[in-house]
Amino acid sequence: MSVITCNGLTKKYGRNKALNNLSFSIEENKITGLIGRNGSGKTTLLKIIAGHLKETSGEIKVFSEKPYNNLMVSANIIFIHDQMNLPAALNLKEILVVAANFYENWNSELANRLFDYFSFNPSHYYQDLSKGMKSTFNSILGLSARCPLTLFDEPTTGMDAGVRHDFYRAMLKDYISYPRSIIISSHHLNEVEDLLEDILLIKEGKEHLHLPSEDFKEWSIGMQGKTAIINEWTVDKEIIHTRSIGLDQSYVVVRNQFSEQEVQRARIAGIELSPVSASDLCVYLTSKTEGGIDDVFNHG
Amino acid sequence: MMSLTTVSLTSIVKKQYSYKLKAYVQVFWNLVFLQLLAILFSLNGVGMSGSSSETLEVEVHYYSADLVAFFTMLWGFIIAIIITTKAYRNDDFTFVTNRLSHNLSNILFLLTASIIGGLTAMLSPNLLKVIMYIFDRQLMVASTSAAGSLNEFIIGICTTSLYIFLFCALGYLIGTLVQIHKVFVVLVPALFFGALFLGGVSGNTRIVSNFFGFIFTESSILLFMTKIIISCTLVFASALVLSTRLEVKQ
Amino acid sequence: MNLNLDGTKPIYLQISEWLEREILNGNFESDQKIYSQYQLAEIFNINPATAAKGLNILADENILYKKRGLGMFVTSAAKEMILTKRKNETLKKLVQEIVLEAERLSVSKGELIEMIKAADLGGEEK
Amino acid sequence: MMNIGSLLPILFMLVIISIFTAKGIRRTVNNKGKSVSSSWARRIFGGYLSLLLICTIVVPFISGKDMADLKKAPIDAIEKEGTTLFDAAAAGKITTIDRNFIEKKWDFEYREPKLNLSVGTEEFFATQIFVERKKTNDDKIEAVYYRTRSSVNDMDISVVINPIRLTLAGDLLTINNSKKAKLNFSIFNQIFPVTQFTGEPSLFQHQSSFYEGQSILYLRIPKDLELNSKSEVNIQFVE
Repeated sequence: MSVITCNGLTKKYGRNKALNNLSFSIEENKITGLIGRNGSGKTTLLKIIAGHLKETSGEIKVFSEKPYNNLMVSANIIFIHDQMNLPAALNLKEILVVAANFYENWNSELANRLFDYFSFNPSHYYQDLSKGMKSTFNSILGLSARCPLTLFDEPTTGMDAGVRHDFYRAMLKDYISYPRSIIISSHHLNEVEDLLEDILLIKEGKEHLHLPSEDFKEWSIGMQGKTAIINEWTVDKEIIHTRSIGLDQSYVVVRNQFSEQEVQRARIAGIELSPVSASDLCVYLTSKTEGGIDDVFNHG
Repeated sequence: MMSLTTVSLTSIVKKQYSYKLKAYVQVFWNLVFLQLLAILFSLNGVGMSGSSSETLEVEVHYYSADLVAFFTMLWGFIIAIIITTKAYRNDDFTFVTNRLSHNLSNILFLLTASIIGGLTAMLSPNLLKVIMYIFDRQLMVASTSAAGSLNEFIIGICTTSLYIFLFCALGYLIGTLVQIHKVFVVLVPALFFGALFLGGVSGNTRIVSNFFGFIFTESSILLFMTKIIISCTLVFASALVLSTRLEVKQ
Repeated sequence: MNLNLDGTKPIYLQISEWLEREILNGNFESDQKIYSQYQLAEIFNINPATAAKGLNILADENILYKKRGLGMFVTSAAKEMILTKRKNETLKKLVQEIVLEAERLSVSKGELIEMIKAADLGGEEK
Repeated sequence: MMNIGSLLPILFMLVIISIFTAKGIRRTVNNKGKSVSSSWARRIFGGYLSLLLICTIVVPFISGKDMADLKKAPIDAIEKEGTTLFDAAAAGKITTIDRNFIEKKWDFEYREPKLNLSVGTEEFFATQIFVERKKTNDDKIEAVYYRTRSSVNDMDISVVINPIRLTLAGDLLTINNSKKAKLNFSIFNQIFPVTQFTGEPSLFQHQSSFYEGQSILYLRIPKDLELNSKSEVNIQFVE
C-alpha cells in the first residue's frame, strides 16, 4: 500500500515552476531519501505533502486522501524543517508537553531521554538555542511524535558530526522499534545513504530517478583510463559524467550495462573500473553539464 | 496500512484551544499593561460640574472607567490582528491543524480573551476608586444607581465582552485580509479614515456613525446582543472563508 | 569488522560474506536461528531492508532457510556449501586478479608459481 | 442621539494610542526575540486579577460610610416640601409643618417699642422672612428658622448646609446668611456598556442636578412692636 502517490504534480510560484509534472509513489514504512540540488523543489514537495501548500495542478494523495487542508493527514504527519515555527512564549519543556498533547503516538519517555541525552535545559526558550541545537530539538520532536509519515527537510543543518551521527542512529533505532514512513531530504547523502531504503532523485522539479539505494550503487560505473580507449568503449553509451585527468587520461561515468565478460575485457584493455557512490551519482546526474563545474573553466 | 489515527474536528479544536491558552498568554500581560494605562489616564476624571449659591458651594467630580473599556476593546482589536500574523499562524501549522480548526480555535481563544477583558474592565472601577481613596479622601459616591448591584455587574460583563468580541472580529478580519495580500495594510486604514474624514468634511458621517450608532446607542439589551452576535458571526465567517485559500508560507 | 562504506562493494554483499564467515568459524550451528534483519541493521547501522537483502542472498543459495514468522535458520549443509562456494568463486576471482597483475608487471607464469610456493614455505618455516 | 462630532477627537486620540500600543505589543509579543515568557505573563495577570478582586471587596467599606448618610432625595419630593412650607407660613399655619424641618430656634427678651431689622447681604439673601404679631405684648421675640432638604444628583445633602445667623444688639436684629458650606465629592459612573442600558447619564453627559431647599425665618413679635427694616428685603406679615 503506498503512503504517497502523485502524478503530474505541478506547483507554480508566479511563472517559475517549482514542481514540474512530478510523478512517483512511495510505499509505506520505508525510509526514503529525497535528493536534489537547491531549488529542485524538494521543500515545495514536502510542504505539499504536509498539506501546507496547494498544488497548482496534477494530483497527490497522502494516506489516499488529498493532503491540502486535511485534518486527518495533518494529524498523521509531522513536518520537521529548519525554519520551524515554535511558540516563542513556551519554554522547551512546555513545547514537549504541547506536542505530546497533539500527537497520538507521542512517546514522551523517548522524548525525555533524548532531551536529557542532548543536555537541553527545560527552562530555556527555543529562539535562544543555536542553529544546531534548534535542529536537534526539532529532530527530537520528529522522532518522538512517531507519526505514520515523518518528513525531515534538511534535519541536520547546523548539527556537528557527533550529533548528526547520534541523530541518524536514534532515527534508525526508533524506526526499527516503531516502523513508519520517513522521508529525509538532505544534501549530505553520503552520511545518510546506508539508512535509506529508497532514493528519489529530483531535478528541476521532476523526478529523475527513483530506485532502492542499493541499486543506486550499481546503476552506473566509473571508467578511468586512456581517453582513446575510453571513447572506444563508451561510443554508444549515454555519458553521465566525464572528467579529463592528466594529459591523455579521462574518467567517465556511464550506465552500468556491462556483462561480466565485458568487464573482464575492459580491465584487460587497461581501463580501471570503479563503482560510483550514490551521492556522487546524484551530483553527476543533477549537474547542468556532463563535465559539471569543469565545463565552466575549460570552455576554451 | 499503518494504524492511522482518525481525528475529529472538535478534538483538534479543543487541543489547539488549550495550546493557545498556554502559548498566547502574553496577550493577557498586554491586557494588564493597557488597562493600567487606561486607569492612569482616567485618574483625573472624565468631567467636573460645579454650582454654588449663597449657602452652598458644590463641586462634583465625575470619574468613570469608560477609558478602560475603550482600551480593552482596542486590545481585543490588536490581539485579533496579532494572532493572524505569520509567526502565530505558522505555530499552529507546526502541530496538527487545518484551516477550519485553526480559525475555530482562534475564535474560541478570542472569545475567552473578550470575557476576561470584560471581567477585568468591569472590576477596574474598583481599582480606580481605591486609588482615588488613597490619594485624596474626597467624599466618594458610587454612580447614582446603587452601584455594584449584582445583575448590573453581570450585564456589564456580558455587554463589555460582546463589545470586545466585536472588535476582535473586526481585527481578525483585517488581519486575515492583510495575510492574503500586503496591500490591505494600507487599504483598510485608508478606507476607515477616509470614511471618517470624508464624512467629517461633508458633514454627513453616515457610514461610520451609522455603524457605531447602530451599536453604541442601542439601549435595549436584547436588541444589542442580537445585533452584536449577528455582526460577529458575519465578520468571523467572512474571515474564515477568506482564509481557506491562504497557504502556509514561511 | 566494519563495513567499508566508501561504496566499493555493495553493503548487502558485505553483509552476506560476514554472515558466511560467522557460520564458518562456528558461531552458528546448523538449525540455529541467525541474526534477524533488524539485529543486523542495528549492528551495522544500515537500513533493515539492505540487511534483509544480504540474508535473502544466503537464503537463495539455501545456506539459510526461512521459518514463517520466526526468522532465518542455518541449514545443516551450510558450512560445506560456503566452503565449496568460496573455493570456486572467490578463490578463482582472486587468482584471476593475481594473473592480471602479474601480466601487467610482466612476470612469467613460472616465476608466479615459484612465488606461490615460497609464500607457502614461508608459512611452514615459522 | 449622541453627537458623533464629540466622538471624533476621542477616536483620533485612541488611534494614536493604538498605534503606539500596537508597536509595543508587537515588539514584545511578536518579535521572535526574547518575548515575555508565558509563566511570567501568567504571574502578572494573576497578580492584576487578585488586585482587582481585593479592590472589589475593599470598595464597599471605604465608600460605604460616606455613602450611607446620603439618602435618596428625589427632586420632586423636596420641591413639594418647599412649597408646602412656604404656603403654610404664608397662611399662618406654620405649626402644621413637621418639626424636624426646624433648623434653629432663638428666643430674645425685648422690651423696647421699636426694633430695627437688617440683613447682612441684601441681594443674595435667600431666606424669606415671615412676621406674625402675637395677640399680647409679652416682650419676647421668638425666631424659628425652617429649611427643607437640598440635594445634589438626587442625594440628600442637607446635613452639610449651615443655618442662618441671628444676632440682637441693642435695638438692631441682624440676620446673616449661613456660612457658605463647601462640598465637593466625586461620582463614579458605571462604564458605558452598562449605562447604555440602564439609562443613566452615559457617555460624555455629566450634568449634575442640584436643588437647594426652601429656607424660611418665622418671627413672632409682640403686638405693638414697631418693626422697620434697614435693608431692602421682603418681609411678609402673617394675619
